[in-house]
Parts: sequence; C-alpha cells; structure tokens
Amino acid sequence: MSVDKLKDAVKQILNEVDIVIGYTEGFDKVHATPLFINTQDKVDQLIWDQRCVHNLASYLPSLKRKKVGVIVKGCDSRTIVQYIQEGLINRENVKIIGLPCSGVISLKKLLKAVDFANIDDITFEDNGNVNVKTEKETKTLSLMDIAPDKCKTCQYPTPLIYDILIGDPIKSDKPKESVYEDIIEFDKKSLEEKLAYWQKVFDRCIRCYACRNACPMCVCQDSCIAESREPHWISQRATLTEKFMFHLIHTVHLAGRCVECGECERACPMGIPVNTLKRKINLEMKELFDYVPGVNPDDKPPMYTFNVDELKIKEHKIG
Amino acid sequence: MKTINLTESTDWNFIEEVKKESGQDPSLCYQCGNCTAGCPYSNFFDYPVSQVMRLIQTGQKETILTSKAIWLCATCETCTTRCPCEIDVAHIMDVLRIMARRENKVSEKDIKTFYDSFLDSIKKFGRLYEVGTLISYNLRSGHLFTDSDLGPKVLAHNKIHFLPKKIRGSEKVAKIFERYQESLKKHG
Amino acid sequence: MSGLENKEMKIVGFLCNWCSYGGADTAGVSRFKQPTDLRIIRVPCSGRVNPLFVVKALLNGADGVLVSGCHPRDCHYSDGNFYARRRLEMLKRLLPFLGIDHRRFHYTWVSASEGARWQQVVKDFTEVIHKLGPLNLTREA
Amino acid sequence: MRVGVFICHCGNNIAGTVDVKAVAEAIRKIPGVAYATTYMYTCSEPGQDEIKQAIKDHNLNRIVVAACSPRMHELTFRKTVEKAGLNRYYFEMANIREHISWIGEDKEANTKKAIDVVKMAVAKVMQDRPLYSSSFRINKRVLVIGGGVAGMQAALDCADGGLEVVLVEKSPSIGGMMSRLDKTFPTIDCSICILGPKMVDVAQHDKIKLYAYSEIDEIKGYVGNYQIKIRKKATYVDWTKCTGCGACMEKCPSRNAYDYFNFGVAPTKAINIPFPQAIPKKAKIDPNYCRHFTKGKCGVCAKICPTKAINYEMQDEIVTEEVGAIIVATGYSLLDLEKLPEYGGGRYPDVISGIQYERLLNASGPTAGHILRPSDHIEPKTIVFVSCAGSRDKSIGIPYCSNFCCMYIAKQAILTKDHIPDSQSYVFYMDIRSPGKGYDEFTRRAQEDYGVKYIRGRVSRIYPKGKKMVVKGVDTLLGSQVEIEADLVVLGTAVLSNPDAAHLAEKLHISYDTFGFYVESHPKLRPVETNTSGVFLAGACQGPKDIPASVGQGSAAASKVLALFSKDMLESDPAVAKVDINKCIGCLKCVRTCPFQAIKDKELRDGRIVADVIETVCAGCGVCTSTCPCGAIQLQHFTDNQLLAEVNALCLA
Amino acid sequence: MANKRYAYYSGCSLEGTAVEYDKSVRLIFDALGVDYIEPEDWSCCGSTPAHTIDHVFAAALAARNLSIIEKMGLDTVAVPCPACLMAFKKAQYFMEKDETFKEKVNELLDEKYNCGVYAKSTLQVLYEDVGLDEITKRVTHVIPDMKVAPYYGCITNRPPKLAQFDDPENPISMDKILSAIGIEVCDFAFKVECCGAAFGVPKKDMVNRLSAKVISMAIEAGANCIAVACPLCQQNLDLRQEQINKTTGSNFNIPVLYFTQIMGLAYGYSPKELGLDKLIVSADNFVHSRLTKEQHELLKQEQEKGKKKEVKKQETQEEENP
Repeated sequence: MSVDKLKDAVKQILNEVDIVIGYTEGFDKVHATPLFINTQDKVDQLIWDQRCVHNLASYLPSLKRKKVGVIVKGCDSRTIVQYIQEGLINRENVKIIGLPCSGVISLKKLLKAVDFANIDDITFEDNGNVNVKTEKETKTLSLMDIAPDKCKTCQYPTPLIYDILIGDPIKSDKPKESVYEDIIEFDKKSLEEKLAYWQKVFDRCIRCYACRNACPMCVCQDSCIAESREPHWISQRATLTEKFMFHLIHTVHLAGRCVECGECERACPMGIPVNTLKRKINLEMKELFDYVPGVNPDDKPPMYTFNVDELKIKEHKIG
Repeated sequence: MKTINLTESTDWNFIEEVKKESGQDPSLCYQCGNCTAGCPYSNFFDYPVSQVMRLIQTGQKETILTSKAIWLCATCETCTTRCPCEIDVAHIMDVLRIMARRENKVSEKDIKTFYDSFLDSIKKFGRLYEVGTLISYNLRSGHLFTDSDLGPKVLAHNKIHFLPKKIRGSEKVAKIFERYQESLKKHG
Repeated sequence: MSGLENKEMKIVGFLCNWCSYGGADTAGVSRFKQPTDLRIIRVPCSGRVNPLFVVKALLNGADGVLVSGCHPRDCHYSDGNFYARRRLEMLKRLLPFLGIDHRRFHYTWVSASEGARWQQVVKDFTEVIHKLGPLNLTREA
Repeated sequence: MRVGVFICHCGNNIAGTVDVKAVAEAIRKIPGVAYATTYMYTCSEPGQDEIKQAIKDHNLNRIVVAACSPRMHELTFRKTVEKAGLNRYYFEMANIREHISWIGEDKEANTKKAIDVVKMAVAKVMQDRPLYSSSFRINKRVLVIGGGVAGMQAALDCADGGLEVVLVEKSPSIGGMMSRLDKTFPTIDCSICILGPKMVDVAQHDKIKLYAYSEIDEIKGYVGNYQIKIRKKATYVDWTKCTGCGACMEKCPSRNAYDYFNFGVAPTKAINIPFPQAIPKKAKIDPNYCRHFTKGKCGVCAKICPTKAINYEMQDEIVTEEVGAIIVATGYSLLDLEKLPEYGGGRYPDVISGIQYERLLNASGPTAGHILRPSDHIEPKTIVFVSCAGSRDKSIGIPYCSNFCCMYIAKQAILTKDHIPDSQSYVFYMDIRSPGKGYDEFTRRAQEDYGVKYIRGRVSRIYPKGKKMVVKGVDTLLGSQVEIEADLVVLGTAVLSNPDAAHLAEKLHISYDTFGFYVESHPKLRPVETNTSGVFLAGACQGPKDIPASVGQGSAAASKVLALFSKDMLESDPAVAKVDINKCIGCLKCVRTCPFQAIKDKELRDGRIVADVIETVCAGCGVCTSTCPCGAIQLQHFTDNQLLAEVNALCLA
Repeated sequence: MANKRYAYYSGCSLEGTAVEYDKSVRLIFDALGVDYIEPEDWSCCGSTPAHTIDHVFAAALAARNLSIIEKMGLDTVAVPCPACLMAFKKAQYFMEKDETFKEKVNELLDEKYNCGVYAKSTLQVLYEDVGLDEITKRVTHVIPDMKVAPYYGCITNRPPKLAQFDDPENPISMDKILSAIGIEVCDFAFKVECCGAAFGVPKKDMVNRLSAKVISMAIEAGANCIAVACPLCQQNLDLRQEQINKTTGSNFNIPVLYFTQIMGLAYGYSPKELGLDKLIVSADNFVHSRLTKEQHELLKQEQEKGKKKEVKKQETQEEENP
C-alpha cells in the first residue's frame, strides 16, 4: 500500500470534516507521532508504516462535537465500535479511514533487541523483516519478534468499521484460542503465586496515571475517582493497598469495555502488565454473555444491561 | 393407672441418645397420631407408635425398651411415609430395637430368637437357609411345631431345598460378623 | 475483649434494605442464633453495591465479604439485583485470578421472610471464612 | 462535629447480652463524639425527650441511636431529632438488637460487635448531609385488585370516603370465596344474604369502576402516580348488550364445562352466568368447552340471544387507568385434592373438599341445597370431616395452620344435622383452633347440641368398601386405631396462596413469603402496609384469614389510603440520586441502567451534556451510583463516601 | 435398552420358597432383551433382622454385595425382592449421606464399597427402563377371565425418600404393566397395606389377620387373582391361605401370582416354565382359559358385530348426560 492512496483519501474527506487525525514522523527515526490535519497542506506530512502504534481513536470522545476524520488500524477500530455502543461519539460526525495492518513494533522490545543502543535508522520490508541501524551495527529483525503481544494473536487485522478502506483486507491467520492462552496459563498457578505476582508488579506502580491517560475507554479523565475526594475511594498514600485499589478501580471500570488496544501497557513507564486483568475479565465476559468488546456496534456492554434469566450465571453455594 | 413422676423418671440422656443414633428429632412430633392410624400392627402393640414417640419425648426409657411394640414393628414404613413432620419413625423403631438388644431388655423373645436364627444361618452359610432357620427357631423358642402344618404343602410343591446352599465366600460373610464383634469391643 | 482477637474474623455484609436486611431482622426476631463475626452495612438495593466496595473491604482488611439482595424478579426496585448479579459475578470470577480465594466473597438472595435461610447463610459463610483464616492482601499491618 | 450517641438497653432485650455501658465507654473515645450514654427504652417518650435535651445541653449536631432495627424506629427518631432542630438526616441507627443481642450468645463477642456497629454508624453520621424533601401532586384514585369480601370492603370504604375506585376482579363475578359459602360461622347467617347487598352496592356506587373478568397486565409509576394496564379478558359476549337473561345458558348444548364457581362439584354449560346473584350478571363463554371453539360449529347461543350479544371473535382488550394507590386483596386458593393420595383425593368421588361441600349445602348450588353425595346422588347418613387435610404438614410443604377450617368444619357439621336429622357426623382434628369471639362456644355447640363426634387424631387412609368410604384413623385419646364406614368424607383442605401471587408481587414490587403470601411491613404494627409505599394489603392474600378479619383489613387498608390522600401533595423522599454537574462527563451510563427512567440528559449552557435526575421519579435504588465511573451521581444518604466511611470504620479499625 | 447391563440379585428367598419368582423374572428379562448377570457368590442382604443389631453391621451385609457388583463394573442392580431392595437402598443412602458411616461400613468389609451401585426393583426396571410399549409388543396370549388385584406390598416403593419410584400411596406401575399385557386390573385399595411381612414364623396370628384383610379387600374389589412383587407377600397370602381360613374362619381360595408369572402367561410360556406348579392355591383355570391373540380377536369380532349400533347411540348420550 502506498502512502499516496492514503493521502488522496485524506485530501478528499478534508472537505467534509474539521480535522483528520493521522500519523507523522516523530522526534527520531523510531517514533511516529499523531498528526492533526486541518488544512490540505499538512496532508503531505502523513506517514504510514509499522511505527504507527498509537490508537488515534482515543481522541474522538473529546472531539465529540466536531466533525473528525480518523485513521485506524484493525485494533484501533474496536475502540470506535465500543464508543458507538456506549454512545460516546456520534457515528455521523466521524469519517473513518481504515488501514489493514499486519503488525506494528513495540518500542520496548525493539530497544531490548538492540541492547538499548541508539537507533539511527529503521526500515521495514514487506516480508516482515525489519532492518535496524544502530551506532554499533546493522541488524535484521523479524517484525513478529519485536511486535507487541497483541499483534501476535491479532484477530482483527482489518478494521471492523470504516468509511474508506485503503488497501486489501487481511484475514487473521492467528488461532482464536491463542488470544487468551497466557491468561489461562497464568490462572493455573496457585492462589499464593498469583497474589505474590500481583503484589510484586503493583508495588512498582508510581501512580503516574499514564495508563489511565492513555486508555481510550477511560473517558472520565479529569473526573477520575482516583484523584477525587468526593467520592474519596483512595488516598494519596503510596502504599501497596492504595496501588492495588487504583488498579482494581481501573479494572472494574473497564469490565466488559476494554478493547485490548494495549495503550495502557505501552504508556506504563514501570512495565506493569496493566492490561492483563482487563483481558481476564474479557475472557469471562465472553464465557458469561458471549460478549466481545468493540466488535459489533449494536451490542450492549454487559455491565449496563441484564437478562432476567441469566443462562450462564448459576447461584453459588457457600464455600 | 400409675402416676409418672416426670421430675424423676425423665431420662434426658435417653432422649439425646435416640436423637443421635437415629439422626431424627423426636421433638418435631406434634402427636397427630398419623403413624398409629396407619400402622398395620397397632392392634398388637402394647403402646401405639405415636405413644412410643411421646414416651421418647418424655424420656421414658425403661417403658419403651421393654415394650413389645418395638419388636412387633415390621418396618413397613407406613409411618415414615405419612408423617407430616418428616420424621423417619420406622428408623427410630430400628434404633430402639438396637438399644433394647444392647441393654438386654428384649421383651419379645420369640421375635428376637427368630432374628437370631436368621442371622446364624447367614453367618454359617452366607445366605438364608429357610428350613434350617425354621428348625433352629423352633428348637430355640421351644415352639416345636411352628408352621409344621405348612410343611407338607411346601414339600408337595417342591418349594424348598433341604440342604443348605453354602456360598464360597461364606467365611467372608462370617468375617463381617467377627469384625463387627471386634469393633464393639474396641469402641466399648 | 482480648480473647476474641483471634477468634473472630472480619466479615462485612452489604444487605439490601428491603429483603435481606429484613431477613436478618426476621432471623433476629425469631432468635435464630448466629456466629458474631459479621458486620452489616445497610444499602437500599444490592444494585447499589459497587463491586469496588467489596474490593475496598478486602484490601482494607476484611477476611470475607457477603452481599445479599432480594431474589431475582423480587427486587424492590424491580431491576437492581439483576445488575448486581452481573457485576458481582464478574468480581467473583476475577478474584481467583488476583490470588484471592473466591470463597471469601459470596453473593446471594435472601427475602425478608427468610429468617432461617439468613441464619444458614451466616453460619455457613462464617464457617468457610474461619476455615480459610485471615486474609492479608498487601502484607501491611 | 458534635455527635451524640444513645445506646438503648431495650429493657433486657439488648442489655441482657450486650454490655451497653462498655459500648458507651468505648464510643465516647471516638474523636467527634461529644456525648454517649445508655438508656432503658430510648424509643419511649422520656427516652426521646432525653435525646432532645442532650442535643440542647451538649450542643449536639449529629445523633446516633444504637437500638433495634432501623426498619422499626428510624422514622421515630428522625422526627425526634427534627423536633430538636436538627435536619432529620443528621441521624443514624445502629442495629444492636435484631443483628446482635438477639442472635449472639456470647456477651463478650456481642459487646465487641456492638462497638463496631456503633462506630460504623458514627462514621456514617459524620458524612451525613442535610436533605430536604420536595413535594409532588398525587392522583387521588385507588386501584383495588380482587373483588372478594376484603377487596369489596376496601373499595366501598374508599368510595364512601370520596375517592374514585378502580376495582379489578379476575373471575366473571365479584364476591370471591364468600359468595360460595352457604352459611357463615359462628352466627350461621346466610352468606350471600349478607354479601349480596354489598355486591350490589359495589355495582351501583358511582365512584366505583368495576372491571370483572380482568387482570393486571402492567404496573408503572410510584406512590401517588401509577399507570396501570388492565387486561379485559375476552368473554365472547358483549357485556354492554347482555342483559343476563340466561337464555343462552339454558339452550347451550355443551353441558360438560368445568364449573369454577362450584369447584367442579357438578358440570356447567359452556356459556354461563356463574351464579344467580353474580355481579355483573353477565354471561361468558368458556372456549375450552364451547362447541363453536372446540368443534367449529354450533352457534346456538348466538341464535338464541335476544340482544345479539354473542361475539365469537372477541379479543382481550388492554385499558389503562391512572391511580395513586393500590390495595391488593387477591385472596387465596385451596389445596388440590389430588395432592392427598392417601385420602384418595381426586380418585374417589365421595371424598370432597370443604368448599365443595359448601356448594352441596347451598340452596343455589348444583343440588339445590340437598346434601347428595356425588357418586350416586344419595343422601349420606354418616359424614366424616377431616381437618388439617394438608395443613400443618411439613412433608408436603405446608407447615402452617390454615386458620379457619376448624370453624367451618364445625359449622358444616352443624348444618349437616339440620339438613339430615338422622345423620351422624364425625370430625377428626388435631387441635381445635377457635380463638375468635363466640368461636369456641360454637365448636362446643356442635358437640353438645348437635351430637357431632370429635375424634382427636389424624386420618391415615381413606378407601372404598362397597358403597362406603372407610376412614381409618386414630383416636389418640383412646390410644387406638379407629375406623368409620362413611357415606361421604369432607376434607378441610389447606389454604394456599393464589398460584399467580408471586407474579403479581413482582409487578407490584412487594415481597411474598415462601408460601406465596404477601409480606406486610410489620407483623404487628403495620399489618396492611407493604414495604412499597402506596401499596396496601387486605384479606387472605397476606395469610389465611376468616371473613371478619378480611373485612377488617379491607377497611384498614381503605383508611390508610384515605389518610394518604388526605393531602394534595406528597413529600418526596429526599434520599434520591443527585448529579454533580462539574464531575459528570455525560457518558449517560446512568440513563441506561436506571430502572425507573428517572434520569435524562441535559445540555448545559456551555453545550456540555450531563445527566439530570427527575427527583419525583427516582426511587432511590442507587444503581446509577454504582454505575457511574466518576462518582458524579450520588444517591443521597447512601453516597460512596458514606458507605466507604462505614467500610473504613470497620476494616481499618 | 440393549446396551445396558444389569446385575441381577435374586436374594435368598428366590432360591427357596420363591423359586418361581426367580424363574419368571429371568424368563421375562430374556423375553424383553434385558441384559443381566448374576453377581458371583452373592450373600444375604441382611434383611430386617440385621437392622435390629446395628445399622453399620446391617449396611455391611448389604454393601458386600454392592461391592461385588461395583467390581464387576456395573452401576445398577435389579432386585426382585423388596426386602433386599430396601436393604441395599438403606445402605446406599446412609453411606452416601454420612462419610464416617461409610468408613465404618468399609472397615467391616474385605473389599471397600464406593457407593457406585444403584438398586432398582424388577418392577422399576420393567416399567421405566423397558417401557410399556416394549412390554405390550411381546404379548402373544390373552387371559380373558383374569381380574387382578395388584398388590405392591409395603416397601416396594416406600418410603419415597429411599424408593424414588412411583407413588408411595397409590402406585400405578404394576397396574400399568398388567394393563399393557391386556389384563383387567381392579381398583384395589390395599395396594400398599402390609401383609405381616417376616412375622409369619414368630407371630403367625398377626400375619394371618393382616393377610386376611388384604385378601378380603382384593375380593371386595372384584378380583379373582392377586398379583404380587414380593416373596414374603406371596408366601403369606398363598402358602398361609389355608392357615388364614382356619384362624379367621374365612373361606378364601384365590390364586396369588407374581406379576412376572402373569406376564409370562401373556407371553405364552408354559405353566411349568413359569413355576405355576409351585403355587399352593392353583391358578390352573387361568391357564385353561388362556387364548392366543388371534383366537381372541376372532371371538371379539363375533361378539362386537351385534353391538356396534348401540355403542354409537351411547356415545352421543354420554356427552349430553355426564
């Protein structure tokens, strides 16, 4: 796919919308950064390759009253679907340019692969090879080795919702069962092991709220109860209890809503597997309500509805 | 009719024992009498079933354990089936028989003798040997001619084996008897 | 009082005002004896029980949390317990993943007339928590 | 913050198993608690005065009473603190009686628990905010569900009090069970003679709108403003035209229809008027038996009807009524004879139920008041009555007493002697329950003046022998089995709730017990109220009840409605949800989950969308509060902070 | 049906005074394709007498057999004798309910029993597992004169908590089976009254009086034959019938057959095969009046020709006058 096609599409819709959100070059060779296009002359700054990791759909709720065009990958498109389910955007105000995607890079993994050397240049081949030039060496890596985990089990390489699709749709070649393999595997551990694990990882949290700020579904933003006294769910003390509580607030608020874009983990400076708990709940939502977030715009998020007779919820015995 | 001094004769331990051994709660009984009404043996009992239940409630151990009623019960389960309070009355009667045996208070010697003959046969042969049981009963009870009128009929219709059929595992059955005896000694 | 410190577990109950709180009252009026570990917080409806209250209680040192509402279809607010059922079920399934025994959290339905049932729930749940022993999620005193 | 805490002894009820002094001692140490004391009976007048005085003396601004359940006295004490000048919501109750002293045996543990519970209440009261009611207009019409004697009484009293009444009865005529009875105990006056005029009053009252053969489809709204959907079931007869002449019933060729009014003692016609005094006196077709419906041909009634009222195409019709209060008087049902196999119920025609016997005694019944047994229409000479047929029988799930069987069995035995002087009646009973005025004398009369033989014991089996029914039972006083060869056996079958009672309760949002009887607000002090304000109970739908008790409750429920409607405006409960518009992000998840559609979206002047609560519609469940991710919508008096305060007071202690 | 294999526990009585019950059950099982196997070296269930000693001991005597069956890999045992059935069910009930009870029982046994075998009466196997349709299909003969009082006895389906089969007060399974093979069944009120059970030996009078009542009620109901499902009932009603006549002054002469024997007659087996010769009160007249289905059909057709018109008239009348 050539970037030109993308640019043509953007040029075309720029007549209908106030702004189009895409990607452009970042401050160095490995970073892309969001680009807000409001005039035709900015279109040429657009780029599209495996560095375009950001979930640009996240900007939509805050631009709810504007007409916005947005460029989305398959995974990002689930955010839009979820917004529609929850009424957080008006579909008619959004123009969606879909880009089929077979994986992006994880910056953390890339840096690790080159031993945290400074990267001078990076190029991508169609066969999935990534050529990295560092101060010390030139290395060819396989994209899947440095892709975020979500790409390795990606079920939706082609956007689920779009107005314009650039390029040919891609079908997922990843087995469905693979998506939650890690979750199921982790759950097999003993209660003590699991608790110890979470105690360890949550203890790292510095409560910078980067995960929350990056999360497309954390629409409360300034009203987040993690920083409020009315209601006062948690204090500002830096204890494990409060950190634990913060992450469970995040988890419970995302129950049945998390589209697994992974922005939270990408944003976390402490390498906390922030997405894992939400994915565990998604696994349960699938089992309980046959619900997958961000897939069908007509679905209802399971926590905001009910069935009088819940087929899958059996009354529990004590103990 | 004699006065029962409830202060002196109520055996609270007995009430608890029956409760524990039967797993039934006799205090649930509100004396509707349905058990007595349905009991096929009421006519032969010295105390009708509902009174046996009442005697338990009032802790009259001696009276119950020496009664004929508990031995004349055939465990037909009518009382249990119809009890509105869901008390397994027949099971309580079973427990009372066990207690009476244990305390050597069996009043209906003939029935006990018959049961003993029955069990002896099992201990010996592994299965019931009908003729042997009958003869053994007649000898032990002293009723030498019980059912002798039936003999010719049974014979004429070839309904009975004269020789006991001893099973191969009869000693295994006998072992159940022995182990049970041992367990009694062990647990007192 | 000192003798009780280790004998009692910390158990929090969130009970809806109309059914379960009434059921607990009925049990009381009927003098149905119960273990003394449970402390009850009255809420209007089980639908008011944010799963985060349960989390908060467990993190703050509760050893067990019990939520009880009206039976499904019999909610005083018609649908509140239907929401509660989904949310609390979600939490119940999440807890073991966090390393918390799911038995420490139970949600159930007890009506205002079910004093005996309430007694049984309290007895059984308290027994389970005693078996599981104290919970210390964050190793903080 | 100056909190005052009052710990009640409740005589010995609390102080017996809780060391109340120790509780006060411990509570006094909590920062913010300015005053803590104990009192013998805090709810008594001097007890309340003590609170008022303490508020003055100690300058208290928050009050906690540790006593019984708030379901019992929260309102009492709210009024007390209000009289002392505090906002009524600056008050909390700690339940140390029902939840502590009455259920825990260990005084030390109880005391510790009481301290915790009072601490929690103190923590909450410190988070309390003053709340103020607003008022709303009420619709002064009342719906009465059920046209039996309780419902009729309630309807008449309300109507006489000037209210408009909507009376809905599911069967084709009002009158209920009482209209089936022959005579009533203990006076033996004719049931329909005393009920009939009441039925006519209901029919003719210009304030009462009667929907017979109708059921409640849907109930929406809240006290003061209900919208009711009523289903008028198809009768296949246009009642505006039907004159009740009965010509159709006479000519109808389907004679085997089940007679609901007569409990199947004898069959009736497929088109029928249930009984001569029926109100409305209109005909109705039973499509299960009508040949037009079962075989597709007939039409005799349509031909014969002088007013052309027959309409085979009729469909159910839904009408809507708006009312401000509801009285539920749906009555009871009776145990099916087939549930008593040992009595041959349902298998032997001469084993019948008490209500069926009532129809045999009744002059307008199928035998014109002659007692003829069903099998061969011969007058029985030996009649056995069996009380507790299913009642007090845990094994079939009916542990309770059915209340009035003892009395009607005595009445029926007396009437039997009147009808058949050379008859002999026997009554099997376990206990004679006759605690009403003149009741015990009545059962004595049956034995003393009418020679009825009472046998203390249960019946085990009933089986036929030739033309007789052998009743095998026990006389526990004699201590022996007894047998009676009877011509007819009458079972005092257990009283059950209506089979659809639970269904209706769910529509009304009221509670029902394990047996389907509706639960009153308080068993002693609020016997006709429910926990849903605006919904009241009358008669046997709350539990087995005889006629005077049902009538009494009908009047009581009516008086409650009249009192409620004595004002034009009702005060709303201020414990409703409230939105902090600065926090609300307008995600409107609360709008989705509100069970009462009480939240709407609202555009602020700056164009932001936020949620907005309609206070009078909000019922105060708090589902919105637990839905809101940012805590912007808070259920007043049960806010996150208030509940968190309780959690923290307990857990962090 | 064909796949399931049952253990068949005949019990002691069926080797002695009730051999004909054993014979007829086996014939009927074979005829209906019930796959069964007799456990090897089974022993007595313990019956009532063991329960007067101790419940654990009694359960052990029963459980020894259940354990043998469990080892055979079978999960259901068909039991013709209600006393054995109840002994098994009681052992199973208490062992499943109470873990310590189970342990105590197993302490008395050589081979532990793990509670994996469910006992069903022969009646239940035929009624529920084989089914009425199959039972009807196999019929070859008609016994036109037979009017049966179905006598279930006291513990075939009681107490309901243990039996888990049919109604405890008014059972219908035997009624239905007999009707299914074309036998006229009387409305018999004493289906479950006790006959006196095992007291025949020590308390003869008692048994005679109870059994007399059962027989007289059967005759009262219009029966000329009693069907039983219990060896003790059969013994008390048949073997003791003359004793009864003597002690109560009655004059009964009514054959008492196992219901499986009656089924055998309808299936065309010979009296000898069915052990009818073992009956004290002869049932020969039913054997003589027995017809094949074809014969009976012919007879019926002839009789009906004349009646047809009348029947139609009656039908219309019935609807008018219930």
